[in-house]
Amino acid sequence: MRAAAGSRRIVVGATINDEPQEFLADERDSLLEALRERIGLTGVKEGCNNGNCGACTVILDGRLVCACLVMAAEVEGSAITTIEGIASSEGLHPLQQAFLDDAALQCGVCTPGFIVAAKALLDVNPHPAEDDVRLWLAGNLCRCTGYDKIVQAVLDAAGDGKESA
Amino acid sequence: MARVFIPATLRDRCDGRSEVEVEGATLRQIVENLDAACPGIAARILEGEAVRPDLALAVNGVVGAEGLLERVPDGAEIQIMPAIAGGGAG
Amino acid sequence: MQAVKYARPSSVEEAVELLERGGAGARVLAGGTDLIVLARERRIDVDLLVDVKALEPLTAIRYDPADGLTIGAAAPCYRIAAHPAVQEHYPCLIDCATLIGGVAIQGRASLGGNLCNASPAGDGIPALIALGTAVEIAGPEGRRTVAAEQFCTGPGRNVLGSGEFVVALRAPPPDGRAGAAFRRFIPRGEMDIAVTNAAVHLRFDGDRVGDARVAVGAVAPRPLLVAEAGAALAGAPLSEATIEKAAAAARAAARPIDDMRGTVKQRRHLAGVLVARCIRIAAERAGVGP
Amino acid sequence: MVTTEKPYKVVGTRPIRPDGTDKVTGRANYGADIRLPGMLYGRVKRSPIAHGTIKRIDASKALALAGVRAVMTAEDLPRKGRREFAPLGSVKISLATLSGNVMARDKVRYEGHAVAAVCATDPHIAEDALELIEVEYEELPPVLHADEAMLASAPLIDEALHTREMATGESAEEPSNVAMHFVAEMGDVEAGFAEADVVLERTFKTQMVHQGYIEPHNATAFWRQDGGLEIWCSTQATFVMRDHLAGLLEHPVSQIRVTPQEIGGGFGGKISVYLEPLAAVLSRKTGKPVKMTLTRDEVFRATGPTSGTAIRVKLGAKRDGTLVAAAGELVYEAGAFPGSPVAAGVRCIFTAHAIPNQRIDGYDVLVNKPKVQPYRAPGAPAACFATDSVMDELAERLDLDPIALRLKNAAVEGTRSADGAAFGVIGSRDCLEAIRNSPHYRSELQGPNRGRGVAHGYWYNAGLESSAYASVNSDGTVALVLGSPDIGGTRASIAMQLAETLGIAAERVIPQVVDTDSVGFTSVTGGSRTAFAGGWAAHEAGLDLRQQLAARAAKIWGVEAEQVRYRDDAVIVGPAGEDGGERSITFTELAAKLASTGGMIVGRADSNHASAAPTFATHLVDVEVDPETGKVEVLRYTAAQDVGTAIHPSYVEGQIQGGVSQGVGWALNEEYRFDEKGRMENASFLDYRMPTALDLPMIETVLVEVPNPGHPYGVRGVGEVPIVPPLAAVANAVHAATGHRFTELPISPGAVLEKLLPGED
Repeated sequence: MRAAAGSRRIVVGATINDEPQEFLADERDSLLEALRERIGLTGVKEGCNNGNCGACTVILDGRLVCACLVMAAEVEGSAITTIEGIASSEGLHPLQQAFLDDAALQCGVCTPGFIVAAKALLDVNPHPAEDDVRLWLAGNLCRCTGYDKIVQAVLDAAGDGKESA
Repeated sequence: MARVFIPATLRDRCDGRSEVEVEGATLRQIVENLDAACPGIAARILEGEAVRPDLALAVNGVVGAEGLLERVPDGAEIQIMPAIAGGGAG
Repeated sequence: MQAVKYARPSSVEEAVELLERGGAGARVLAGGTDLIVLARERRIDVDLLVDVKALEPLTAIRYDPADGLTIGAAAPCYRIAAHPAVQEHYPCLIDCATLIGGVAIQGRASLGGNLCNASPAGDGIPALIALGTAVEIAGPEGRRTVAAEQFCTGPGRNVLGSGEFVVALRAPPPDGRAGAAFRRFIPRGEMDIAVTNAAVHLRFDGDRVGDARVAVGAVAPRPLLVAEAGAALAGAPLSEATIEKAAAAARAAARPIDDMRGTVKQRRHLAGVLVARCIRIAAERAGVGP
Repeated sequence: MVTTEKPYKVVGTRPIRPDGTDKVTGRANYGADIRLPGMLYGRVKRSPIAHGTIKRIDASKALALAGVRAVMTAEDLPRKGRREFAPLGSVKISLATLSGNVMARDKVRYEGHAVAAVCATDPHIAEDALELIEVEYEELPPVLHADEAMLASAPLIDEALHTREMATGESAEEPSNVAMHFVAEMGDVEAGFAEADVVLERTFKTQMVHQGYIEPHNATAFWRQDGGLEIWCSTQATFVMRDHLAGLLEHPVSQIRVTPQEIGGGFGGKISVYLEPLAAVLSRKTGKPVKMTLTRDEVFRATGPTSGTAIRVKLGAKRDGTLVAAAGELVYEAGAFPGSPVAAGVRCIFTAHAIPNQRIDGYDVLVNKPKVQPYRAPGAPAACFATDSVMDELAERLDLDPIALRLKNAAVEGTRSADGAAFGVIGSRDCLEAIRNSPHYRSELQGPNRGRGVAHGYWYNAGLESSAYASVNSDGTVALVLGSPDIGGTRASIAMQLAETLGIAAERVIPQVVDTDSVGFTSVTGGSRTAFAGGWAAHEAGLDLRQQLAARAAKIWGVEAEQVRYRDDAVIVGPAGEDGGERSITFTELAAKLASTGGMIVGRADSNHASAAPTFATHLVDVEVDPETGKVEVLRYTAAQDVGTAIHPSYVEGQIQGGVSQGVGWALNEEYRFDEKGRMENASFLDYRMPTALDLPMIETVLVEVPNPGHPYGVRGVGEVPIVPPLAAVANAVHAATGHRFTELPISPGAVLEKLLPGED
């Protein structure tokens, strides 16, 4: 490996949770590092830092991504939704409420990633079957729950959506 | 009177017996009286003023928090067992 | 991750120049799902990331009944899988575009990147080989084209020279009654590297197999086009006997290694199993019963 | 499903957990989320080799890098003696072992062993600095397998280690990699086997597996100029952490405050210290707060796992299935320092069954792999895998239903285990019967390549110290202060027990987990003790409040305290007043009057109860095996467990489902893989294959409630035992599906294919 060279600071402009903002990042920051250490959105969790656990799942320009696999510099001009942007001033998102009602979390560290991923699922498939939920969430690891109550919560949240629609 | 279960590897101190009955209202008295019945056994169980750090004495199957001060009811069973820890479930 | 610079060229020519000037430390950033991990874990030496996602030829997906399918090398898997022409004519690409990583990976990962990464187990590569895909490369000397099966040269190695990068993947147009399929074997249900993978493309002449292309991955230093397996199928109607012959040819061609993801015996066996499974699915997609 | 009705108002209901909203909105603060002004970022330099002596460490180039503030090595930690101990729950742990694992001194004992730590102004710079710390090693041959390590000719990992006979405390003369030998014996095992009509003897192997919590370890330390040391971290045991730091750093306990952050899973792996002493020393050197987090790679290589094991089980039975003798030999890898859970394995291996004659030997063996840590029912799952696989074969041999065989031999009240202890009220038979009566067991499993397996497991549970403070607010709520870090919902289950005691709604108790200066000593969250002991402390604090509230009402009414009673419906009643009616005041009304009648009140409890009762679990699983690929799919799973009283049934179910998931992963795919030099090959979530949502079906639970008579609400620990039976249950199901016995884990597709394709190459 070559000797470490100092890296540059860069300014990145992006819309984060509906707020346009500019933030200072290191040129080698991942989006995960920038969100957590530079912006303070620590609801985005680091579980593995190589795209295998889904704890850092965010929505980038409408697509689900692992924030650890995106460079901060790449999000210039993009729109990002993190777990902090899921609830509104009116209250919790139906998925968040379903996770609470169904006891779909234990330690809670994977929960933000699951909720963001599940939201992206319901955005494209409002009434998924159990297998759809399991397949969609296969990129998110949970070690506490055995997934049972998480899958149930997503199905329940989808059901709520149907009733209120 | 309490019934002390002697682990296999300590039975050489107790003429091969697997159980020994001794008097005592606390674990300290039990160990002292056990040593009288099975000379040398206390030295194997204690380290300084306390039970060896890797051993535990159970009264009726339960390892208490009071060490040698633990009360021993009449007719109790005492087991000498390795001290072991749990894991955690979350 | 070591210190890196980030560049976002606005033309193919600018990208070529950046890569050429940057030398070995300059890398093309497409989906980043492999590159960023390799760089972060310092398994490769990289000091310049050339983000090609602003380049239209690298992100576009086009279909023309005469020219076939052109997939920009940086087009993410989810866009490939959602493209109507891919869904209609190239379901084999959907097989792999929906299998590479989970949903969040598919939001970024590209088939071009998967090919360039040149992993022996890359899940995008056998399908590209089976489909007869041409890989369009831009470089300091202009454009050139390489067949997908010629592109990888060993684990993590490919034919790209200094300043070169892949612009697009061109799959030929559907040719009469044809079908293709990709399958892989992984120990879990998702989120795994293939122990073995395979893809098969079949073109039928009447009830006979006119032409067959069989590719297997993770059984050699690079994904293989197994000509003997194709030959075993071509010229005769599909039967259990020809399927088994093709599977046997795939097993024979396999030169796998023992590693933590699988054994020689297991991989060789799976090459046959997966090739047979792909043949059946490809035939079904072509509308030919087994 | 829950099998019983309970006479409670709060216990047994399913309120929303108090910390839930913060966790579903991303606001909850986990250890790595902390940011302090001027904070530095630390990283650990680790050994690339599994065994070697450290010849030289040169940090000068790292220290010269702009932004680097300090480097530390083992020289910055006090040297600890082998027989200096620090408390860890009911056991004590050698400070020399702790210190040696935290940072290598003179010798590295496993790949990933910490050799130095560095801190810098930016995490990237700290990472750059790692490559600039030069370490020179003299490589030694690694010892990677317990059987090799036990040979007299094996290279010694620790020249000063002599095998210690557990019962006698005596050490062998020659040094050895075998740290301890345990023996448990009951009856006459030779005579027992002589009596048997059938004797089966089999040997089983399992590999190291990791707890697999999603949150990597982290610690932030600030060593103040006045000597006060502040620690923020994700730990299962704040007070244990404090005491261990005091021992390791030779710093007074009174000068250390550990503030628990939310913890992203532990399963036993977040009890031990790793980063905290390093962050503390780096902070002392720099005068700045230092945050350290592990990468996932480091988590795999240098924390956890639990032991790889080799277990020999011999069972003797009469023709009717009655077990008459059992012998077991358990060899557990300790990793690079003593301390495998083999003693617990010895304690658990035959205890679910009543067997009159037993002899069990256990060996704690050093190998050049990471030092093992507790993992959910430590030591028991591998032991159950061995015993219940042989039980399955025995049932087959004797043509008995596998549950009937276990029922015939089930431990009941009064049954003794090999250490002499007799069971009290237990639910062993109840679990077996619950499974036998379940729709799953009564259903017929149809289709080719499918099989059904059953297994029955045991765990003993722990008690230990807990404290609770409960202060009544004027609005009729109660602030409950706890010392147990909440990993899986214990704030809820403890608050519910206080609410039950006070007769108020669960939502009116507001629990908070606080630092070590703010609550009385509270032991580890582990051993399935937290809902048991924390709940008991909360109950006692509630009783204290009831008494004080009654006294206050008496004072208001001008009557004697003895005349006033706190009813279970949260109404305080006293003798008839002037109007002739019974005086009464509700808890809420009285809460509003406290300030003006003598002040607010606080209930307190420091409780230490040893009567944690054992639990049993019977698991039933259907699998399908793909004969072409060897892949095992779990089709259906039902787990019945004696849970004592289910305080919050949803979280009890969650504990069971989580334990099953980990157990299925252990059975089918999870394992540490090392190359011949002892380097871990699969240190990522990609290649260490934990189950994903696609790998599991819904997991049915049957909560069998056999209340613990030693707890005010009948609580038994529920978190540990669910990981005990799955290994054997899955192996037995795969046997049923394929006809092959799997005596080694994991039963990975490659391993299955190996059996299905014997002739092919």
